[in-house]
Amino acid sequence: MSQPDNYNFGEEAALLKDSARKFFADNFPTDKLHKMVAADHNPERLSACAWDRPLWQKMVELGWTALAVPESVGGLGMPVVVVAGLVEELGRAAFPCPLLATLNATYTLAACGTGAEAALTEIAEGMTASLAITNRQASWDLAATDVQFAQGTLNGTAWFVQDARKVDRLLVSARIGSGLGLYWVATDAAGVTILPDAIVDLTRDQAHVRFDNVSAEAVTNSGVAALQQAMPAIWTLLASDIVGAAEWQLQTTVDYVNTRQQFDHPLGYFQAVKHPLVDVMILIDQCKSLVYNAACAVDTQPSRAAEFAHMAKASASETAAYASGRSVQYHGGIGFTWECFVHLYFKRQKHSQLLWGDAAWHRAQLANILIGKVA
Amino acid sequence: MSQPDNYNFGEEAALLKDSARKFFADNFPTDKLHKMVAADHNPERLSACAWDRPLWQKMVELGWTALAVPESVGGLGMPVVVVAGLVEELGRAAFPCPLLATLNATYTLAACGTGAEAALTEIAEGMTASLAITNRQASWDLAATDVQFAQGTLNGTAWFVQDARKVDRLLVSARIGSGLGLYWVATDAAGVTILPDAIVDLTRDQAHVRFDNVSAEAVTNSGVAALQQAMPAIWTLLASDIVGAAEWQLQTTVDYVNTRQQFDHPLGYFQAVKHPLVDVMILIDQCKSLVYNAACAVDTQPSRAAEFAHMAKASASETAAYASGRSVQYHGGIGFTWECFVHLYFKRQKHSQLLWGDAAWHRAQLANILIGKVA
Amino acid sequence: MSESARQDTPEQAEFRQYCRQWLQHNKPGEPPVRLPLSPLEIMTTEQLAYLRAWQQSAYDAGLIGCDYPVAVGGRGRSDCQRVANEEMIGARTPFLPNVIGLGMAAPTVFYHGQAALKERVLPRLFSGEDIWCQGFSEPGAGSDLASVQTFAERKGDKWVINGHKVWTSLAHFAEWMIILLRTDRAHKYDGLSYFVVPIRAALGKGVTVRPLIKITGETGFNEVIFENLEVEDSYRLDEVGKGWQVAMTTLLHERGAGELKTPQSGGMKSKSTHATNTANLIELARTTVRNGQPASDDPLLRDRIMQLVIRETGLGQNQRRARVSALQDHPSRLLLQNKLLASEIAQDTAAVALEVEGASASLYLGDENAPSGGQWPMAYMNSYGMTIAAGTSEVQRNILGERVLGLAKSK
Amino acid sequence: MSESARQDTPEQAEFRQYCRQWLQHNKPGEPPVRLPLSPLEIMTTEQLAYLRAWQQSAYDAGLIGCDYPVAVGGRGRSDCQRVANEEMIGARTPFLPNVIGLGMAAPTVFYHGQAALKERVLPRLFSGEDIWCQGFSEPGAGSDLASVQTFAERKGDKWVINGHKVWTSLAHFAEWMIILLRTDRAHKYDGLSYFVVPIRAALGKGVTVRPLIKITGETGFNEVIFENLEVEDSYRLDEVGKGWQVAMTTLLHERGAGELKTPQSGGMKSKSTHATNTANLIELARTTVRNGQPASDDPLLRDRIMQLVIRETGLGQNQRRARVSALQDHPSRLLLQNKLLASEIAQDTAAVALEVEGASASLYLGDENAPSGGQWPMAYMNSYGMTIAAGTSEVQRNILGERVLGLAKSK
Repeated sequence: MSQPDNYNFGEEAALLKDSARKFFADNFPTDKLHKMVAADHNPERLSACAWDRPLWQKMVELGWTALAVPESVGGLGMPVVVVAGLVEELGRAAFPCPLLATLNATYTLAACGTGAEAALTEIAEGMTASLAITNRQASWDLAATDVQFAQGTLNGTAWFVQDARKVDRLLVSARIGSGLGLYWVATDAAGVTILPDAIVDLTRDQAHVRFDNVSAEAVTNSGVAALQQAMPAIWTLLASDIVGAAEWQLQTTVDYVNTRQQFDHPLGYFQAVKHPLVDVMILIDQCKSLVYNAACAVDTQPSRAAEFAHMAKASASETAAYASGRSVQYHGGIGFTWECFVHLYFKRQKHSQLLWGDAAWHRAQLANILIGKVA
Repeated sequence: MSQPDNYNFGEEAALLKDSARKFFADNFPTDKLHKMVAADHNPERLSACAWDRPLWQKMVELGWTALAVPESVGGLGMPVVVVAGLVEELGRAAFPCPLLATLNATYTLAACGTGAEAALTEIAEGMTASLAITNRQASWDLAATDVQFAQGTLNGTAWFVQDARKVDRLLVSARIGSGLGLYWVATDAAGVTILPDAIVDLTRDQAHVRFDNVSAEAVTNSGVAALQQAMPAIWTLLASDIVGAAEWQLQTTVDYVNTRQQFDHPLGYFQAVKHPLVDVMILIDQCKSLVYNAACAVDTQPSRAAEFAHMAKASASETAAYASGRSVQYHGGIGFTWECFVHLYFKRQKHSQLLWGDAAWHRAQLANILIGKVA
Repeated sequence: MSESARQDTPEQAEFRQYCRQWLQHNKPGEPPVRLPLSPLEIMTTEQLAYLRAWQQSAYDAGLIGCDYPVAVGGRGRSDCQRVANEEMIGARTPFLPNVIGLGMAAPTVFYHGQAALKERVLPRLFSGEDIWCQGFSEPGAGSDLASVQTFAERKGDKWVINGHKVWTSLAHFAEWMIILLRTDRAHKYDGLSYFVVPIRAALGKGVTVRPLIKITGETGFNEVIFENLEVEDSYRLDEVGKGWQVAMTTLLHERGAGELKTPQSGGMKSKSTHATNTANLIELARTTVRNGQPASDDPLLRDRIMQLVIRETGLGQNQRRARVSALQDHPSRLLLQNKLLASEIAQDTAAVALEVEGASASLYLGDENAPSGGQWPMAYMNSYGMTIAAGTSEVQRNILGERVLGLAKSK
Repeated sequence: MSESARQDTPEQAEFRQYCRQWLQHNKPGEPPVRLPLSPLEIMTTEQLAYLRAWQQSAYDAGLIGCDYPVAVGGRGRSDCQRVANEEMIGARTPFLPNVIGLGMAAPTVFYHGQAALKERVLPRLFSGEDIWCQGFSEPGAGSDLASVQTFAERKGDKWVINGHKVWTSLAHFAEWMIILLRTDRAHKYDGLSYFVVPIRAALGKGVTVRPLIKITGETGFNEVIFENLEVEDSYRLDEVGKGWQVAMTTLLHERGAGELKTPQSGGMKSKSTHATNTANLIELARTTVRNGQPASDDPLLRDRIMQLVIRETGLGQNQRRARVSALQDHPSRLLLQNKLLASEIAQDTAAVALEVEGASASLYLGDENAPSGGQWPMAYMNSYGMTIAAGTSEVQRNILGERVLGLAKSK
């Protein structure tokens, strides 16, 4: 089955994307972001979790957290291309909030069948959530977890939980016998301890979460299958966030090199600056095209969703690395200072680059699909 | 054991290198090379074998083929650093001749012990030779061969034999039982059929050689050990040839972009041309430094010879590819024509790049040494 | 039913049906000769005859130039060439030989030529009876196109042309040449004028065509020398001194960014043709044994091949996204990348293929043992033609940096 | 016995013996505090005190500045600093804190300062009693150093300085600053003059030092603002208007290409310091489990790590070959590559380390679970300081292309 030429990116999608861009531009310009998250520069600082909760509430009221929730359980049931457009703008603003985390949980729950309806309803009503499915080694093998489920309780630790301190719920993966179950747990439930990580990225928080005899019920006992179905959307949306952030990096750097004069010319006059910035643009466009292709595949061509999503995230990880490096390099001395905004995106992108699989990992998965696994 | 700071590259070595450069500059300028090897442009041409045999005889009389032959058997017993200097100049001239082939055979024979003395004596007396040790797949596993030895005769085919039509002798590897033997065979011996390959490179010839009941005696029956000992020198010398050729490519391209005017400036004014040419220079210097380090290791630090030679050839293969691409690109339209000289080096370098292991293969071997084999 | 079909206007839908039916019965059979990789590499008259016959029949059937007015040999349809192209390519037809005529000369003559000229030359251009070539580059004018020196001197209502053009593909078969000439040495850009020149008629009488040999050993390019060639003023396109603006129309359509969609067919499988793409690269890796294992099992090669697959797919998706305005910040940002990306992806694809082949990459067309018949080393060498011709990759990056990103002009 | 030792002159041989013995008994013990990665990152007075004590004792023993004449605090030896450096580094001593003083200020003052000035400032510079900093860059003068605007106006036998310098490492500890000033606005290069300025004495009285925070969160750099600071004319180096030439002496020695060898010690192992090199990268890969296997088993990572090993080894061999004239075509071709290569290799090494760490690369210094204590992400960020400061990589490539390859000057 082939995809619609226009990705089904119609009126509605364009409208939402534009209004989101306007929303962040009006309410959360970068200087505000910097003031909020860059207060403490001490390199040995513990993790902070600074974010604009009232503004986030506005986003919830706009229904952005319910976009991906099926209509059957009170959500808006929007296609992934629409959501990708919103997330691209989120990335452009580098806005600290649990939107991606909640969307990731939503797509996973949506793949869990009837057992997830209660949880999805909570999200439709404005609850936020994050996936707690990664082990200490951050293996991207979906069956890997350091949490066990037995006698109705969860025990163990989930690592690299994104925006853990901003969310109400966790969707936890745990070994149950030889299988993998997914569990819906409140972050304030008895036995749940959130241990914040001190991370480089100032626009997100991250934690490892300990579970001590946390009583829970399985949303599904076929966790791997559910995650497999959800990951293409999850990879694609992170790639979309990266694209938006990279576009910010490109435009900000272009503006700087057009004003900054050296040797009687703006820096942008010099091909040593001009051509690499063109290569940044080329990477961004490649990635953006692959993002909407992947999103559209999730919506209309599930048989190829994983293939295209691997392309999107592999491309995004390369884009994040290159765009970040060039943005600091071409800002020169000023770009190396804390007061300049570029490091906020530099750090967010480095975080995104390595999250949910780096470029090489996604290409290896892609090769398994296109060439076949190595015997 | 550590190496001498100056690689033992002394007076004598410098003198030989300079005289070699002068020899080629005086006797075989590039236009002469082009006239000799580029006569037939038909892409479906069969392999030619055009070379200046009289000039080669002069080189033999100068003793260059005997440089690496041990003094004990009438050679000059020069260290590899000295030979590397000569070969760098050979590469700079892209001179078609069996010097590298003969040196490769020499180093292999020198690792064979007493059984090789007769053969080495022939080389000391001016005979030329080439290795016939590669199988159809061009596996670089030294034990791989498509030739068998049984009842005193060789049968099978050796592939990718370099300059086969220019040499008097072949050093053939053949399976004998579970081992590998090396055999010294005259190219005009009964049962030896040289089947020329139609190759891209105009400055070398290459053939596969069929052996039908060719009677031969083993120079050694520990062929793998002998080849293992010889390969570091062989890899290093090919890398040195590449360095010389790359320096020709760099200087020729620099001269062109300094004269060619576009947009009211010489091309070299533009950083899009200037900076990549600097990167070519950087690769050449990296490679050249690694070549003399490897050569010196073969001479004085055998325990690390393989390690450093892998570095040299890996670096050389990258240098060959990049320098070649830039030399054609920055010559623009004219560089894309047969009449322009750059394609002669472009093709020689592509050949050298993939011969005796490409960059990735050498890095994989290097990793096995520095990190250890993967269990 | 394809998505584009689903979005057809009534006219397009009806026309699509017609194209399909016609192609079912009229698609030509296997070529009697080895076809070149592209029209620009046509070397023999046999090749040309076969391809020309195809273009003629497709034109007669109304599949070529159908969006042009009837008066100039078109069919006066609206946005139907796209449909014809989709159907011809879908039917895996041979490509059209008169590629420069259809893609560059036709729209330029149409927008800038006098009525009489259009009516005279365009029908035979569409039908393929007249092959066209392009006279832009000169030994001294490559990236800096506006520095052309070939001069046209006015003599009454005629012009006398003297000079030297290079890289003129198909000139050895061409009746006509579109040519950028200097008519005023005092002004660089405003001193240029644009003509069409009947070169075949003038061979030996003021026009000499000499083949240029590529580094691959192939011919196909030419240099064309003009010595006191007289042409009529009616062959001039647009006003004297407006040559640069006319050339922009040519380049715009060459880039596929012009108003008029270029007629395109192709896709015919032929064992002798060999496209430089990742599908063929993967096939090569599968069938190559390298250091004892299938090259397609080598993790490093798998990674590099996937990098190329991603770039290739990204380029295709760029072209798709270029049609969705809501997903673009700048109108020509994607289109202007096409040539640069296509040529560099092809170059890198061929380079990886040579590494897959290893030592066997030394074997060329004439060698019976050469993998893929030696096509990959040839493709690698030819890729430099792509990164050099029609605006080097360096010039392309300038254009993108200046026109799209708005960075200060380098020169 | 090392090869360099084998080539010692008698004086060097005797001096080498002396250094060895002295170091055996006087090499300082483990530092009481966490040492920074380089002198430029000294943040606390405790760190400074420990390092300063080491420099003082090494100076008193005659291991620092020993090639300078006795009159200016040296020992009048010939080419013995190289020997002392080899022995100090061989003995794994701490590094010397007064790095800008020793490497840049000392040779510049020595070649361009008046006798009285040299005799006054150099001994305390060598001993480390006076820390020096450098005032070259300004907000408006980065790559284009000659565009400095900080102005010195003549007032009798004094100069009055106003302006703003940035990236002045160690300024918060420094007694003295070498400074490039504009004394004539009409001429870009010839309008510059070079001074030494006693900034510590003037703190609060015309000089303000403010810390700059790096993207890593570390301090160490400063900005220095001058408001009507008066300095004596005797602090001027060389003639008025010759500042650019004097600055070249500074930069030449910074690059290690100067006459006088810079005193260097270092190599002391300290768990808290962490060098950005491939040895540490390989160690990291060995100890990191990634997608279920040791990262050092991953063929792609092995390949990328080997690429870095080759570049790192190549750089080392460049420096070795730079001393063998027969193996060079151009005197400064290798030396001029050092800074560019070292900074880019460090950057790429750190980047690969982050990929080895995977998601754990998100963990920073303050996180108890961070691999290598979070040093790799910090090293990666700091690497941009290296590719930007002291001539960006872009400027370095210009210099190499123009001075070594002889390509036309970009500007």
